[in-house]
Amino acid sequence: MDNKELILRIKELSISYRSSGSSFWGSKEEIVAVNDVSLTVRRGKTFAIVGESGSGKTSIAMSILGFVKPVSGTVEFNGMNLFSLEADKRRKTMRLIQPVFQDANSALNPRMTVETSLADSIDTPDQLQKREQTNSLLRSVGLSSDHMGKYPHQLSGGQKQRLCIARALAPEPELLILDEPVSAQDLSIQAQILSLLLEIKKAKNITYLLISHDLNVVRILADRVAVMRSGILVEEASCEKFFSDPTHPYSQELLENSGIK
Amino acid sequence: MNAFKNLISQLWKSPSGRIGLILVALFSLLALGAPLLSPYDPIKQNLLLKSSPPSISHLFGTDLFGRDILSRLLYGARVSMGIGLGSAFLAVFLGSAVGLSAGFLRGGIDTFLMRIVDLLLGFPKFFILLLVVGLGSPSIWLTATVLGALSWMEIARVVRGEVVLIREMNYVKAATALGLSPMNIAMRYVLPNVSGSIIVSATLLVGTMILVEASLSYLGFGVQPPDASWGTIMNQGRIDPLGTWWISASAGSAIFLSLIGFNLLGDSLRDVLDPRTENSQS
Amino acid sequence: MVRVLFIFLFLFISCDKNDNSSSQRVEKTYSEEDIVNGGNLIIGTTGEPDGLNPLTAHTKNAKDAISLIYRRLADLNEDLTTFSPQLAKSWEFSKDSLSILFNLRTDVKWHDGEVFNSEDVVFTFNLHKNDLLGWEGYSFKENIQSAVARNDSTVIFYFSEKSPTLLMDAVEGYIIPEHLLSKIPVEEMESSTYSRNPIGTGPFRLSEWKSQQSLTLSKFSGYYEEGKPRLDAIVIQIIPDNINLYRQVLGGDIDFMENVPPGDFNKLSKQWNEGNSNIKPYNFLGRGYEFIGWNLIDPENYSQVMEAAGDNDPNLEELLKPHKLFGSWKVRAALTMAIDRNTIIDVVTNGLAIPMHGPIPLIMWAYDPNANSIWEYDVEGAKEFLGDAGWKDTDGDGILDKDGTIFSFEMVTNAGNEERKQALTIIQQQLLEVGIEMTPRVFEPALLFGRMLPSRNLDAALLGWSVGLKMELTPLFHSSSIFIPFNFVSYRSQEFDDLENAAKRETRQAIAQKHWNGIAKLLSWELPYSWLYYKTETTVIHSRFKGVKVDKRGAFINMEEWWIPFEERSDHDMLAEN
Amino acid sequence: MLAYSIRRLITALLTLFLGVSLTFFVIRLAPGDPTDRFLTPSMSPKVKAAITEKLGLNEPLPIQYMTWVKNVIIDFDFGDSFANGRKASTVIMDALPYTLLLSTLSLLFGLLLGTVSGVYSALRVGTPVDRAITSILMFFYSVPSFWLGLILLGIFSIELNWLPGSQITSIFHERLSFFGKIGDYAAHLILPVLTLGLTTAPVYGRFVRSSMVEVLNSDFIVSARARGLSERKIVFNYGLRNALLPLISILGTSFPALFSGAVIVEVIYSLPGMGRVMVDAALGRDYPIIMAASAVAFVAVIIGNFLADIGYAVADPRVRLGDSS
Repeated sequence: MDNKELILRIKELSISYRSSGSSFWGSKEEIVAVNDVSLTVRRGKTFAIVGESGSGKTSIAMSILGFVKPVSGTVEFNGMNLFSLEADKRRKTMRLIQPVFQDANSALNPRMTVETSLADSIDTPDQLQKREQTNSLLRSVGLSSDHMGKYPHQLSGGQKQRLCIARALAPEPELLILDEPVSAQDLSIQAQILSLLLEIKKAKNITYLLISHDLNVVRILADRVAVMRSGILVEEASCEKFFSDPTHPYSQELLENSGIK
Repeated sequence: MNAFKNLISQLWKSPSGRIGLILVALFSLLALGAPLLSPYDPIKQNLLLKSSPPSISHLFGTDLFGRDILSRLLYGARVSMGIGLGSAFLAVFLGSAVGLSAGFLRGGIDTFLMRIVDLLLGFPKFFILLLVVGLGSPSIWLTATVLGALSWMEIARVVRGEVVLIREMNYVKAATALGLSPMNIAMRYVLPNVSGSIIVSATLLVGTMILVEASLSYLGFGVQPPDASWGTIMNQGRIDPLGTWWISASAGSAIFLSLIGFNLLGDSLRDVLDPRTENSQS
Repeated sequence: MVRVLFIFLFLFISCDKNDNSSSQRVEKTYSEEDIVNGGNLIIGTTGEPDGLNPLTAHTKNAKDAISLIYRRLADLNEDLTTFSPQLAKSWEFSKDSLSILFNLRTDVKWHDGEVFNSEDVVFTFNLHKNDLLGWEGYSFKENIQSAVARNDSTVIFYFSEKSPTLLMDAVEGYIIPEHLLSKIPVEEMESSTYSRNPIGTGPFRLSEWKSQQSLTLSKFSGYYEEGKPRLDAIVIQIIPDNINLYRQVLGGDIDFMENVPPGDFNKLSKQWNEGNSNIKPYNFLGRGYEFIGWNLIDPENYSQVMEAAGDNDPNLEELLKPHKLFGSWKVRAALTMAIDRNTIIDVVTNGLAIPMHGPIPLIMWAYDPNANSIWEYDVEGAKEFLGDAGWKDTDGDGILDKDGTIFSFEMVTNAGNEERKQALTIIQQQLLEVGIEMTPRVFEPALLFGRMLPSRNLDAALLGWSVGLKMELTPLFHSSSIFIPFNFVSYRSQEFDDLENAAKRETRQAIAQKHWNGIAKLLSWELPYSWLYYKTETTVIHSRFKGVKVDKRGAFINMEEWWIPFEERSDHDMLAEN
Repeated sequence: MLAYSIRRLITALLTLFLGVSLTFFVIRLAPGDPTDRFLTPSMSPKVKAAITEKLGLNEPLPIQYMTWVKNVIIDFDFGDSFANGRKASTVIMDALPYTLLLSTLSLLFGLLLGTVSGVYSALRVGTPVDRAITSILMFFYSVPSFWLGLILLGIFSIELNWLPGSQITSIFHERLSFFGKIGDYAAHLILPVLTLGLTTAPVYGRFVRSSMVEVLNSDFIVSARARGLSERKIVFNYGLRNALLPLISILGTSFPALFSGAVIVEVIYSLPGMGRVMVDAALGRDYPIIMAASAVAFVAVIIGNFLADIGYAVADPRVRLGDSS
């Protein structure tokens, strides 16, 4: 695989947390969330990480985004080690990786209107251009300019998630990290959002890193699937292979529980 | 402005919010309009009328020099409320700055700042105030500054607590991922979301500050003539508490009513702006 | 608070009175045979004594209690010039008037049973002269070279030069016990536990001291005067709040109180005269007077000169510039005329004070009301003088101006003295009537006396001095005092210096009087101060006490002679002795 | 637990040291000179210099500070009062018991009143009774303690003459029986404790009410009700326990406030406690007393916080479990 085709490479990543524990006096213990995980994501594809909650999948996403410092290992994006970039370069690079969170409520600043939220994510001093881009972004996620002056609490759940996606698209990212992007929504909304995501991917050729415990969602979006359990990567396979012939017993168990197989 | 109207109308719904709003607005208007509303010059003496009890011409009576107590209280409102607002403003400014820095930057800075806050919280504040305000001839500015400088710690704690929570919110993460500068994030994403708590604390603090200033002045440590706060006027009534009961009665009522006003308003604001009931925010 | 601040009103140590207790009620008279011993006196006071060692105590509360516990060699009489024997039976001057020989009593015991003798007197004198101790009566002893015990009952004091006050200087100060204090180093005198366990030779001994609450002084059965003291005990009850204290006097819990608020005192006097009260009021000339000091020199110039030249520069005085406002005599005279003393007295003291016009305290022998130049309240006169000095209201704003500057200044006083604050407020109004803008400023005493007066950093100050028993104006006006805080107005006049030097050395009273009159005339004309009023004391004592003597020396002068008839005894007199 | 306690103790000592040191410099750098109080017009500069030297005020400030620290640590000697030469520690020890007595009684009274009214109010949320109690609490929360003190003093002491309005004992104290003496103390303390207690009670009352309301609405209370437990048991065993727990932590932090409240109340009622000592010392620039008094105030605050932590640990079973693990 050459560098062009490869957008993200995670090497021997380990993450641990210090729990403050439930003990008032007690000493702090270390909890290993991710243990020596390596994986690669190809440009233009959707890579899904599945697993139960606590399996470490979100920790991987957070460490790519830089919110969690790993104990060891590296994350390379477009061939650059994200952890060793200079501040300025890093800021530019990081704009190419955008997250979409599960809970749109907490992902939107309650004190900002739709317009400000979006405008904040567009990096241009030209106000006119900003306005135009904001408008087109809104349209691209199926919202209208009527929503511009609204505050998040005046929007429906689906609209909020659309706004989050629009915001993530604003810096024209190459990689979107979708952390349970639809699991907070109703079924009908889920379908809408998923088709929106598929549309966007097709239109803009963006790579998705999907974090999910919902295999139905994974089946719709993903090209490759990695299974995590207790911080360890237990299986990695193409989507077809995974759903038709999972090798690891844990993967089989997952599939059975989800009712897909 | 719309948000402001909204807030007022929400406050107006509860009786305590209404009373608080009315009292605070009333006292603010009285203070601002003192020159228009005062029936007499607050420093004009009329020794023929010295220490006269309330009457039609002097509703709240006169003091030892025949000065009209009502007019003095109106002008005193400027001093008392000025010190209350000024010191609360300073405390809110310092407290928010420290709380925001500590909560947002975390790490060593957080530990360091909060240690200082703990240390200062342990200060026997009133005693230090006695000592420091007693130093010079305490002007309004000195009193307000010292009061503010000794009262920001609780606000810092509240703000830090909130900031630590808000920092973990996904919209802050999203903003970080967008590459916004930390300053931008702190001021536009974090600060506005703690403003509710800050406003509540500030409102309650104004009342507390008015009370502390009055206590100091009552003990003779507060602002000195020619300035007169409510506490100073009250202190004047102390010379002959029974013979000139109307002085401490009216000054005491002024302090008490303004405190009720700020406390009720603060409580109601808390109910309206409670960050835990997010959707009620404007 | 007022009490603590009182400490800061430095006053000379003196005494006096005027026997005009405002009583018109006819009281029963008693003869020697009626006198019975027993009973107690409850004194109410706002402050706790700062220790009962006469060498280190400073507050009035302490001095009052000390006067009951200790004795001197001789005690000043009401005329403030002659003395009555106390520990000394008699005394003789040497022919050259440079020494006095005291014959001491031999029947005096200390409260712990030790016998008093001449060693105690010499020991006391040596401590008085000790710089390290900083005894506040030090100046009395400056003219004394030594005190020598000839034997157990004879002491001779030797002086450096002749003076009319030799006896006064020699007997000033209470005699303290050599056998208890000789082992205490001077530096530790103040902190020594002796201050709380005093042993004296007076009629009462300290039997209990509860901090911030009360002191009990019990009858000393070994007191040298037969049959005295007549009371069993004096309890000094500490109630820091004057109003609270007064309420307890009315309620009968307290028998004796000083500094009753003037309004209340007048009410009480009325009730007493009508026969409706058994609390007897005493109104007499006290020891304090109030004045405004005008800074005669320019404060800014002063600090510059001091910085440049240092205070050892011999030409310093020549470098000083007069104050922009008060350097002018016309202005000072105008200001004095613009102030209506009677109104101030009326409002501030409810009439319980006497207008004052010159530097000599009203209780002193040297006081002659006709010697002063009197500036009566005269608004027109004031305006005229100000006009003469060039101050006119050219812009019609009601405030005078001259060469573009308006007549505006600050008058300062110390915090904690309600009367002064009130007086300032009234003076502000009175000055406004002649077109002068005065801003009253109140400063913490420590700041005012510690920084502002020494650095002359002020325009005018409304203060009060307390009067000492010696005729003495050197610290206030003599040119030798120009750099000490007491002469904070920086007054200097050769004429004054000559007159005072002569007055203080003159042994013939009539001639001395002439010099003092000259001083009164000079100062009341030149007006470094505008004297305001002389305060009268407002003391009340329960009428069951007989034999009470109150005069310009105060109300503590003969408590050992107070007694209570059986039929008038109250609850207080049943207090268990302890 | 031991390690934690030691850590807490070290932090507390450090806080104490820093706080007191800061006070030292603030006070010394303030204008005003304690020797001024000894001034008499006839005093020679030589005498003033002697006094300054005697008091150690001629040394440079850092030296004075070192001396002070040394004396305090080695001999526990805070120096002698400038005002009366008594040992500062003695002056404080004479006054402290009365302040502690006043603060403790007021705290207990305020706590009792606050808890009872808070709980009572919480059980009747939304009713007129609740509103009445809430209003009364707001009334006392807002009334300045010095004003309340003056009013109580005026009514019960001056007008009605039912209770003494100053000092801690009456003149006849010594000849009273043991119980008479206690009664005498009580009579003198009623008004001060009432004043301080009434203005403190709302702080606890409001707190207890809101935490009780929260607890009563929580799932475990609802399920307890569903199981048909008696209301009494629910309120006292379930509700109160959980509602009062957080109160312990605010008790510790309310100590400084109580201390400053006591200052004003002591001044109004002429009580012989720390309030008067502090006010007098502040006015008279009595450094040794100021320093000793602020050390005591700091210690009180630190002990208050420490006790709150311990109390919290003792009261909360989760904390205890954590301890044993």
